[in-house]
Amino acid sequence: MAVKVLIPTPLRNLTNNQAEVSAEGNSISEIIDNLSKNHNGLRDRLVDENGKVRRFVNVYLNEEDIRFLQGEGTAVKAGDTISIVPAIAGGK
Amino acid sequence: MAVKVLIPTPLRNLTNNQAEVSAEGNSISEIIDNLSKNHNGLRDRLVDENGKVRRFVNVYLNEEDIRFLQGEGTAVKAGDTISIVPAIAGGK
Amino acid sequence: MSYVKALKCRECGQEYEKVAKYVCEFCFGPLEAAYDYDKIKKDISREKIAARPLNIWRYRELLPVEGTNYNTLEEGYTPLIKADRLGKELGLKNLYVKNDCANPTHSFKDRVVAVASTRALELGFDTLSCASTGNLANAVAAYGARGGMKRYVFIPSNLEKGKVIASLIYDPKLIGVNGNYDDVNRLCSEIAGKYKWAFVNINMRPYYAEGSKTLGFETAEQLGWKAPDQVVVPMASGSLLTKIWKGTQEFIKVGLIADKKMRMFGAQATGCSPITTAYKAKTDTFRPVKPNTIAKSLAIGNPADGYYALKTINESNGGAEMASDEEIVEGIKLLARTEGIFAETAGGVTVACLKKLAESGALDPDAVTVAYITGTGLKTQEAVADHLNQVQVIQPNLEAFEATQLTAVS
Amino acid sequence: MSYVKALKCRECGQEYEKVAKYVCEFCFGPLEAAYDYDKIKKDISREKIAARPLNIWRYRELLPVEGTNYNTLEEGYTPLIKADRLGKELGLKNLYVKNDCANPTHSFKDRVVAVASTRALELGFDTLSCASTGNLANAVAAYGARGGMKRYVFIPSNLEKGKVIASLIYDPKLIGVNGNYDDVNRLCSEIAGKYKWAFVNINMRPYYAEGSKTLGFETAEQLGWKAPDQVVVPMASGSLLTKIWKGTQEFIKVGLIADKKMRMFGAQATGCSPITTAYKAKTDTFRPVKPNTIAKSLAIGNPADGYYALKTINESNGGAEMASDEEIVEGIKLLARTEGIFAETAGGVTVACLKKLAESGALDPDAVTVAYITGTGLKTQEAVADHLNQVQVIQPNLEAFEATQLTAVS
Repeated sequence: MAVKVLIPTPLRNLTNNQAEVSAEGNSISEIIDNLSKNHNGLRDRLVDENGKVRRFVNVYLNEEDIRFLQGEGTAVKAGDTISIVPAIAGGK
Repeated sequence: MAVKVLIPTPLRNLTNNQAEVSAEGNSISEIIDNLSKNHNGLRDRLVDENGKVRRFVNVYLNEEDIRFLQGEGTAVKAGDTISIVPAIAGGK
Repeated sequence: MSYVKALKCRECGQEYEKVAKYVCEFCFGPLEAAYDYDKIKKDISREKIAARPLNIWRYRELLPVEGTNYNTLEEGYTPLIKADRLGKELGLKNLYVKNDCANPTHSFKDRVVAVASTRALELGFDTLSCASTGNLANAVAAYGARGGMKRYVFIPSNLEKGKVIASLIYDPKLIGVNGNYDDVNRLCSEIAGKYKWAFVNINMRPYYAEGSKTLGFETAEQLGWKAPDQVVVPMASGSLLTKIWKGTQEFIKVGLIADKKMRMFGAQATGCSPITTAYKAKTDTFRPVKPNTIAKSLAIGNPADGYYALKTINESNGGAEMASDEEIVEGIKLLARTEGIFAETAGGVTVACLKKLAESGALDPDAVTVAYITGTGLKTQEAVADHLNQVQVIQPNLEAFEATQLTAVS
Repeated sequence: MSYVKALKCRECGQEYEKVAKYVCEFCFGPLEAAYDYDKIKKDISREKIAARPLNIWRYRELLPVEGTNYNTLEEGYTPLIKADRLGKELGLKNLYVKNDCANPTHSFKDRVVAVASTRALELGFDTLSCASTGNLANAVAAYGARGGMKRYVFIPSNLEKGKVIASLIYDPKLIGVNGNYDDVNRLCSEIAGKYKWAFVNINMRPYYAEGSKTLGFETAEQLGWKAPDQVVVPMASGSLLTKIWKGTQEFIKVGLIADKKMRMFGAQATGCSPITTAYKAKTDTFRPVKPNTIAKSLAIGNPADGYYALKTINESNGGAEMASDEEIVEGIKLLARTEGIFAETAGGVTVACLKKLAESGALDPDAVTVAYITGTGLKTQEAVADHLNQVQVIQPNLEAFEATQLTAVS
C-alpha cells in the first residue's frame, strides 16, 4: 500500500529535489525503512541506530504528530500523507 | 442681580476660605469689579491694570469659557454660576 | 541637597517655598523651579554625567528634587535614531527621531511623573493623583505603585475600555467622572485644594514640568554634547516645547554644550491648533478651541503654556504647523514604513508637520534635525485600524501562496 | 570581521559554512554558531564594552555577524530593576526584574530579529520573513522596514485584529494562512526551501537564536560584571533559557566575569508545559501537547529546544514550574501592583512561577535572583480585561467624590 511522503528541503538532495515521493508500508517504521529503497541514505537521516525517529525530526501523519498517535508503530493506509518536518524555532 | 462665583484654592485666603461667594453685576467685568467689595484685593488678582482677565486665569460662565462668549463683556443673569480656574497643565 | 533655590512666578517673579504649589497667589502666573546655575556650573561635568546610570537622573543637578532616593523605573535615555530613510523621503539629510516609546509605560509622561512622584515622596505625600485621558494616567498608576503610594486617577467616564485597562492593571482607584476632560480637571483642582494629595499635573506641576527638560538634555548628549539645529515637537499645552528649549539653554548656561541658535518648531493637530493658529496669525493671544482630532493626547483647547511656547518659537526663529486627521494617519504610517517605529497619534502629528515644514522650506534640509516621538502606537491603534492594507488570506500550501503572491515575488 | 568559525551541528558536530542553513543534513540536529573564544578572550574587555553604545551590539564579538553595519533600532540594554516590593511579597531579598518591554517593538524578539536581519543583509537577502502569531511578526515587520527590506509575515488567518494592526502598520505583506500555527510554520518551511528569503526563525535560526544571549550578557554587566545566582525564564521552545545560560557561560569563558554556578529555572503555562512536565517526571523525552493557555507566546506544544533546556536546568541544579491561566493573570497583576510594570501573559507565567518556586523553597531567598519579563502587556490586554477592578463613576463635583470615596480617603 503506497502513501505520499513530503520531503523537507534539507533532504531533497537525496530525492532528486523532489518535494514529494511515495513509499510502501503498513506502519510509519515500515514506510521509513522502505524510503531508502529508492532514495539511498534517507532512512539513516530520519532514525537513529535503534530505529527511533531522531530527536529533532517531526513526523506527521495527515497533519497529526505521530507522537500523539502510536509513534513509529502507527498504522498507515492508502491515501495517507506523511510529512517530515525539522523542528522549527519559535516562542521563547 | 446676584450670581454665584466659585473661588479656586489659591484665592481662598481672600474669601475667608469660602469656596463659593456671591456678587452683583450684569456682566463678567461688573461681577469682577464688585468682588472686591466684600473680598479686599480679589479683583486685582484676576485682572490686569487695563481690566483684562489675566493671561493665566480662566473664567467660565456656566461651564463655558468666556473667551468663547463675549469675554469680559459677557452678560450674566440671576442664577448663573461663574467659575474661576487657574490654567492646568496637561498634554505636551 | 538641591540646586533649586525656590519656586518662582514666571510672570511677576514672586518667590515661594519648594512645596506643592503651582500658581502665583498674586498674578496667577505659573510657578517654576529656580536654580542656582552658578553653583551647578561648578559642580557638573560631562564626565560626571557620563558615569551615571542611563536614566533621567543622570542630570540630577538640573532636576527639582532634594535627595537621591529616586522613584524610578529607569525612565529616559531613550533611543535617538538616525532616520535616513525617512529623511530621504522628506529631503532632510540629517534627520534623527527621538523615540520615547521605549519608556516604562511607553510615553514621555514617565519622565515627568518620575520627577513629580519623587518630589511628592520627599514632601511626605502618600497619595499620587492626576487627571488624564491616557498616557499620564498609565504613568501615575505605575509610578504610584512603584513608590508604594496610594493612587487616585481621574478620567472621563466615557473613555474606551482599552485605555482603561492599561491604568487599571496597576490597581489604582480609577474614578470615571461624568463629563469631559475639562470637568475632570476642574474637579481635581477642587480635590487638590482640600486633600493633601500630590496631583502631578496640578499642585506638583512645577516639579512635573521640569521632567520634560530631560528630552533636551539627552538629545544634546546623544548628539555628542551638541544641540541640534532644529527640532519638531508636538504641542498640547505647549509645555514640552518650552521645556526642551529650557533644558537646552540650561546645558549652554552651565557650560556642558556650546551656545547655539536652536530653532523650535511646534506641531499641532488641525482639529486643535490654538498655538499654531496664533503663530500663523502673528498674534500672541489665543482663542481657545473645542478639540476635534484623533490626536487625543494633544486635544487641549486652552493651552496653559501656549504663550510661552509661542514666544519660544518666535524668538528661536522657528515655526509651527498643523496636520489633519488624514495627514496624522499618513504620518504614523510613513514613520513605521521607513524606520520601523510605531508612534501614537501625537507622533503622527509630529511626522506630518515635519513633512510639511520640510516641503515648505521652513526647515533647513542640511541641518541636524530632531523629531520627537512621544509615545507608542500600541495605545492608539483604533486611529489607524481602518487605514491599513489588508491581510491576504490563503490556504496552507505552496500552490495557494504562489497563486496569490507570484507577482510580488521576484 | 567575525569571531564565528562555522555553523556547527549541536548533535553530531558536523560543520557548515556561515550561510542561511539551520538543520544538519546528517542528523537533523540544530546548527549553532561556533566561536573562536580564545581570540575573543584576547580582544574583549569590560572597558571596551562599557565605552560602546547601549544596545545589544556592545557585545559584538559574541554575536554572529561579520561587519558593523547593524540593522538596529537600539534594541537591548533594557532596565534591570531592583524589585524590593515584589521581593518582599515573595520572601526574596535580592530580586531583580529584567524588563524587555522597553525594546523598540516592546518584546525581546527585537534582540533576535536585529541579529537575524543584520546577518540577512550581510548574506545579500532582500526579503525578511517569519511565521508568528504576535511579537515576532511585529519585530520582523519593523526591522524589515528599518533595513529597507521586503517583508513577508505569515500568521494564522484567525488572529485577532488588535495583534494584526501592530504588524500591518509597518506595511509588510501580511499573509493569513487558513490553519493553525503549525500549518503556518510548515508552509513557511516549504517557502524557505524554494525562495531566497531570510526566514528569521527557520533558515536564519542559528543567527536569530544567538540574539537571546544578550539578555544574559546585559544581566551580568548590569549587576556589576557578576552573574546572578538564580534566574527564572519563560519557556516555549526552551531556546531563551538555553541562550541566557550560554551567554553567561561565554562571559565566564572569555574572562569578563568570574565563574559561578548560576541556577536556571524554567517557567511554563500549565496549558502547555511539555518541558516542565518532563522535568517533574525526571525524563528526557517530551510528549508534545496541544496548547491550551492564555499565554499564546508560550503556546508551542512541540518544543524544538526542549531537550537542551531540560539539560541546562538539570545540570545547573535549577528547576521548572508551571502556572494556570488564573495564576498567570494574578502574576501580571502582582507585578503591576508592586513594581509598576505591565507584562504580557508570558511575564505573568514568569512571575507566577517565581512565586511558586519561592514558596516551595526551590529558590534561595537570599540569593541574587533575576526574573525575565519578555514583553509588554499592551499586546495581551484581553487576557486581563475581565479580571480587574472596575472604574467608579461619579458626577463631576466634590460632593459626589466624597460620597463615594470617603471611606478610602484618609
